Amino acid sequence: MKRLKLAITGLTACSGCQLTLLNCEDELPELLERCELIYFPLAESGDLDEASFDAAIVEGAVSTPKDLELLFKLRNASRLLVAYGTCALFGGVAAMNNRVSARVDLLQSVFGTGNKLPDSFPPVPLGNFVSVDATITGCPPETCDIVAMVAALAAGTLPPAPSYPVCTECRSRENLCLLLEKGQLCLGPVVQGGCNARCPATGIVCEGCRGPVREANVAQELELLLERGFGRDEIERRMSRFKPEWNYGQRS
Amino acid sequence: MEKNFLKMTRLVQFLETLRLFGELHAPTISESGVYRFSPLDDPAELRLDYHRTQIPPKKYLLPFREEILHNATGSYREGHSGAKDLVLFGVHSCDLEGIAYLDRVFLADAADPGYSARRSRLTLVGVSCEPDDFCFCPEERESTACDLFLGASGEGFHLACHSARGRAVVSAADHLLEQGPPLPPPRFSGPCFPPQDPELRFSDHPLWQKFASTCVSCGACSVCCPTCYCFDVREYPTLSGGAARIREWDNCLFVTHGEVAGANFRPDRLDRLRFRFLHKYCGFTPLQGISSCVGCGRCKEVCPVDIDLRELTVTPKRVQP
Amino acid sequence: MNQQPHSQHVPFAAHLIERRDLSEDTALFRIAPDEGALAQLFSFVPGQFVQLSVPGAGEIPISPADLPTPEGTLELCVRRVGHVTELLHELQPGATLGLRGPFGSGFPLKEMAGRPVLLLAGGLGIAPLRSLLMHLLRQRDSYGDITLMYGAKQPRLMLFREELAALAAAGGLRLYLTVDFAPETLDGGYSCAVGLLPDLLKGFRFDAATTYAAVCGPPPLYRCLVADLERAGVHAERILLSLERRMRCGIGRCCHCALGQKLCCLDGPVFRASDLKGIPEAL
Amino acid sequence: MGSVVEIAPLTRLEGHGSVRVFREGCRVERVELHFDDSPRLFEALLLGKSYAEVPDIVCRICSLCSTVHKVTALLAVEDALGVEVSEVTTLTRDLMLQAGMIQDHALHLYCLVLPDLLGVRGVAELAQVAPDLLKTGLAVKKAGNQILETVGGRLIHPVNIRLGGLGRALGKKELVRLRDELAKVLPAAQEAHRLFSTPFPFPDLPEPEYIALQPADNPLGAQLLRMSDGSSFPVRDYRRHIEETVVGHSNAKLSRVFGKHATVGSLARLNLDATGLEAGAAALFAGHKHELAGKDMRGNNLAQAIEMCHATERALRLLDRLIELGARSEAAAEPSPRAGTGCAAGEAPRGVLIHSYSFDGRGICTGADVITPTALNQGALARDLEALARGMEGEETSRMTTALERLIRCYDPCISCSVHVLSL
Ligand SMILES: Cc1cc2nc3c(=O)[nH]c(=O)nc-3n(C[C@H](O)[C@H](O)[C@H](O)COP(=O)(O)OP(=O)(O)OC[C@H]3O[C@@H](n4cnc5c(N)ncnc54)[C@H](O)[C@@H]3O)c2cc1C
Ligand code: SF4
Ligand code: SF4
Ligand code: SF4
Repeated sequence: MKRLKLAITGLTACSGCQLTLLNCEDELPELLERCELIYFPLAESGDLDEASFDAAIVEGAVSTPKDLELLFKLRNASRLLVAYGTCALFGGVAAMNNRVSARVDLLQSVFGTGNKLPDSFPPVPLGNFVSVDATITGCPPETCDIVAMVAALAAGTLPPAPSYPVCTECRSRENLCLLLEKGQLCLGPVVQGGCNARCPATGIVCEGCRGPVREANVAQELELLLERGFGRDEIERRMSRFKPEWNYGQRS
Repeated sequence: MEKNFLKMTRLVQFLETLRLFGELHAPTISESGVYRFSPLDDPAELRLDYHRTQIPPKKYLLPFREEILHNATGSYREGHSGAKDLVLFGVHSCDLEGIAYLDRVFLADAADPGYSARRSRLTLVGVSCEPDDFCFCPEERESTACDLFLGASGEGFHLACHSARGRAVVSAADHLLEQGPPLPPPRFSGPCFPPQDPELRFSDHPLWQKFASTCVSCGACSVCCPTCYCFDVREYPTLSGGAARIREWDNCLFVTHGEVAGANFRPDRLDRLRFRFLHKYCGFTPLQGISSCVGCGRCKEVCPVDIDLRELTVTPKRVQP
Repeated sequence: MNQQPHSQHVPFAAHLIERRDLSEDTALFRIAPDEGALAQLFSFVPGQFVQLSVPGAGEIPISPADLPTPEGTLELCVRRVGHVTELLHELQPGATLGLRGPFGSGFPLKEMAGRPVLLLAGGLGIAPLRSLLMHLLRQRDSYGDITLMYGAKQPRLMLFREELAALAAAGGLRLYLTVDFAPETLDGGYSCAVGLLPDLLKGFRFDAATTYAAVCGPPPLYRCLVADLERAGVHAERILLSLERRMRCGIGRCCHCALGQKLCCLDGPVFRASDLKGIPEAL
Repeated sequence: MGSVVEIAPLTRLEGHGSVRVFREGCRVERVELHFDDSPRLFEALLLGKSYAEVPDIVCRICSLCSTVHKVTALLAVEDALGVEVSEVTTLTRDLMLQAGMIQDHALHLYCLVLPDLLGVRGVAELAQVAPDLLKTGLAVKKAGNQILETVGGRLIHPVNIRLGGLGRALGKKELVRLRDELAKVLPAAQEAHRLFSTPFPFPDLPEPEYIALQPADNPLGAQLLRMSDGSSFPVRDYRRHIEETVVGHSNAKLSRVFGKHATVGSLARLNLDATGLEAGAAALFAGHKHELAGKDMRGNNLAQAIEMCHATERALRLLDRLIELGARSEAAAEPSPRAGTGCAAGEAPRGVLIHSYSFDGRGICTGADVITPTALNQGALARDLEALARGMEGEETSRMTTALERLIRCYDPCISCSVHVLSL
């Protein structure tokens, strides 16, 4: 069997997505057999020069010129580019204030006003700069999703992605509905499922780490939350934790 | 006179007898306060005062997600059905009718292998219930779609057998039973919401618009419905080079439900609500003309925006637009 | 339950013998189903569909483009549109596929016997109609006039052009080809009109009172063709449409393919126009 | 003529970094350490967020240490709001910290350091040359991960540990299963030290100035930072003693403690106070004392191996205690917002971590500081790199770069973390 040539790396991120791959302890030996990890700085020495890949799996948002340079290199060098994780797909936590504060103010509040500031810009998804062929969502993503992705890539295809909200799985695993029964700020109805409703299963609201589900009725969710007494700014703050921009008027 | 009465005080012993017929599952309450069917390790956990479980017993017959086929060597093989002897105790009439409906779908010609394997090893013990505000039941009901039904009565339960397995249970529990007054005939069995006129879905009822704009497509109504069974099938390559085909509950309220290459036959939420109406209350081939609403009240209870499609069947004057 | 493969649920193996490109996105796949599958296919009626599995990608409904051959092969004409079809198009001869079926109802051949048949195909709709055509021509004497009107977007998207021309030349088939857009240069020695299928139909003189019309194409085509045919005098009961829906099981369980209260996989995919009246979402 | 040797990117560690060695002939002029991760500016992002949101957001600083970030953030917020938590909550958080330590040390030792010892590129080759060792390492890691997954509700960025308590109480069955799984890998955790006991043979480095939290046996209640020169100060006063400067070539700021480059991490912890070690680990430490006491960072991998054993033993003890207490579902204490500042410190796998937050009367965050171990270590690391490079003047360049990389892996830096530092 031909081995899949992979690049796995991260841009502006916490490495959680890449670590998720290393957390597939049971599958790792088999995975290493199927794939050649040509570029995977987190776990492998080696460099990018002259290499070409069947797929590049990229975690993180783009927020520095170096990120961008690496991203372009990977795009040029690989047949498929996979946006891996919420940061890569929507900007993620680092982007949460993109719409409400200027980058330079944020930088100065951390690095001080007198100092030379790092060369960086507001974090944005990979898709803002290059074409993305496949996506894995989640902060961090589920281990089964990355295994399925690698297996599919090795088979010459992509894994079919289901598209239902967190509520679907949440109800199916017989969690208490925190929105209905407890009046909590749960984003389940508008967020892409696939995590088996991890958070509501522990009694904690869905914070929306997997980004919007395909036909999110955002306007109705907003209404539901307003009805339950949450302020508009609080709701927007919570919604933008992983994805700064939402269309609050969207109904389908 | 028959020995057909079980005193409440003997219930625990009766449950032990049921264990002879398989792993015993019954209504319990979870830590967070959700009623569900779960293994009954300790009879003290039994909650016969429940109104409805969040997920109906269909989860035992059609798991949320199931590997139906796998392909290791180039050819497909049936997945493992996971069938084992199971006794489901304390099922209400509505849920029994729900299973009866699913049986008509999945045990019909070319019976579904997984479903039928699990179904054939399932013993159903029904119990009578007290309807609450969410229930759609028009009158008290006693379903016969089970092996054995326990009708609450005074200090205990009347036992009514509806199958050979039910009779086997009763004879195994013979020493626990006593003679009771003769059983009244079952009052009413079957789905409870009458079939509707399919044309109603094209009515200019204002509720259609309202429902379509408020529905969040969370899927809860259908996930929790005892007779919803739409499924999606997806196939995933495995690392070893084979493939696994999984079947997962699908939902007619999702935009993907009617999508084909280049078109969507139900592009708007309104179209999909109509579809749901049609399937629930009018039925599809080969169950056309049969309503599948068994009156359990789950969809109404779990909907975050209070959609109740049955309201559409009330004359428009009487509902607030 | 027995662990034996059950014909309706477990695909039989089928091997890809040959693939031939018909256009940039459509190819003809000749497959050799194994014995179990062939035994099932024995009963195949044109218009029925099979569930084709591409291991690792999934299963899709496909209407065979020909009757099973005596040597035990089957031809499928498949357009590359998405997940499963992409991978199928990557496969090399020798690859193992999976096959279930045939499922659904085919064309009412018995009823059509002795009658003129008008086949109207748009685009990829030629696939199911080709198997019907092959059947009609093989039993040529049992039917009346046979006419095929086939419209494609452009000449290079016209599938089976040479083959259809040869069949027409051999007699027994009246062939009308049309394209939506003006051809670049037309090679081949037969004429090809520029215009839409309904335009062709307008000038066509036939015995509307007895003719059976078999139609397959993209949804918008159905709407105008059915009206035109009815206007020309073909009774809706004799207008046969092959419909396409999303299907997951092929045997009436997954519920995706419903149109009105009917299921495309059980009641169809071939429907009479008369059966679809009152089902606005059907066409 | 001057030349520059560049090692970029630094591999087998978290984040983006590079090293440049400036040479004049074979003489090493200076060494620059670059941490290139884009600052994600968490301290600024947290301003204006509600107290309840802080821990959920801030754990995303780093995935390797998300558990300890979350726990420390919870402690700091609870400190600010005056929230007391139950014994079960404390035990559970402690358990999470140990599990985080197990999985992180196992990952670093078996997947990132072991390739150096065996002379291979990384995990992939490791799977070929030493599949059994890799499997052992993965098994240890998995046992830690299972705890994080089950107890935390998610392996990375755990959700079940929350302000005031826990989301879902753990069932006895689950706890017993976790304990059994963990007990299975105890022997491997006890043996690991053998693999990492000889430091690589390159010139000695300057003697480090260790710093760690005290008391060592109470990871959730540590109040004091102690240094190897004997000085100490309360965590609360960290601002007065830790100073930071922005260096032009790195996106991380450089920290000094009492004007010195401090070293934090496993070796620092063991050197400063080994009394908190569990029995098995204590015995290992006693056996290896000569290799660890007062030694430079090359001993850190060995110290990590001993700590991995300690964390396993401690986690087993905590699990036993939790099983004994029985599953108790208790409502999390609901904090009520009030104005104030809270501060907490924890020992991350890589060393001391400090979180500090201020809130206004509505519970809205008005100030946030995070000091991470890698930020603290950065100065010492740069210093050691330079010393190492100097000590190897005249040696083959590739030998030198290899040694530099290995030294960096001894520090086990986490670069995403390093760019989060005290605001000035
Ligand atoms: C009875 C019948 C006969 C058919 N005969 C042929 C044929 O002879 N030749 C041919 O090329 N195609 C035929 N089709 C269409 C073919 O089934 C679809 O093109 C195919 O399923 C697309 O699958 P995919 O995985 O490649 O695309 P996907 O990636 O799944 O889908 C692309 C789009 O197609 C939709 N889709 C998914 N499943 C189906 C489905 N079963 N039918 C239609 N769209 C679907 C998806 O929702 C998506 O919008 C037939 C369909 C039916 C129902
Ligand atoms: S998506 Fe989450 S886990 Fe992944 S890199 Fe971003 S912050 Fe980390
Ligand atoms: S708890 Fe949240 S995710 Fe679960 S059903 Fe309720 S709203 Fe949906
Ligand atoms: S429940 Fe929500 S926040 Fe939790 S893992 Fe799923 S998508 Fe993410």
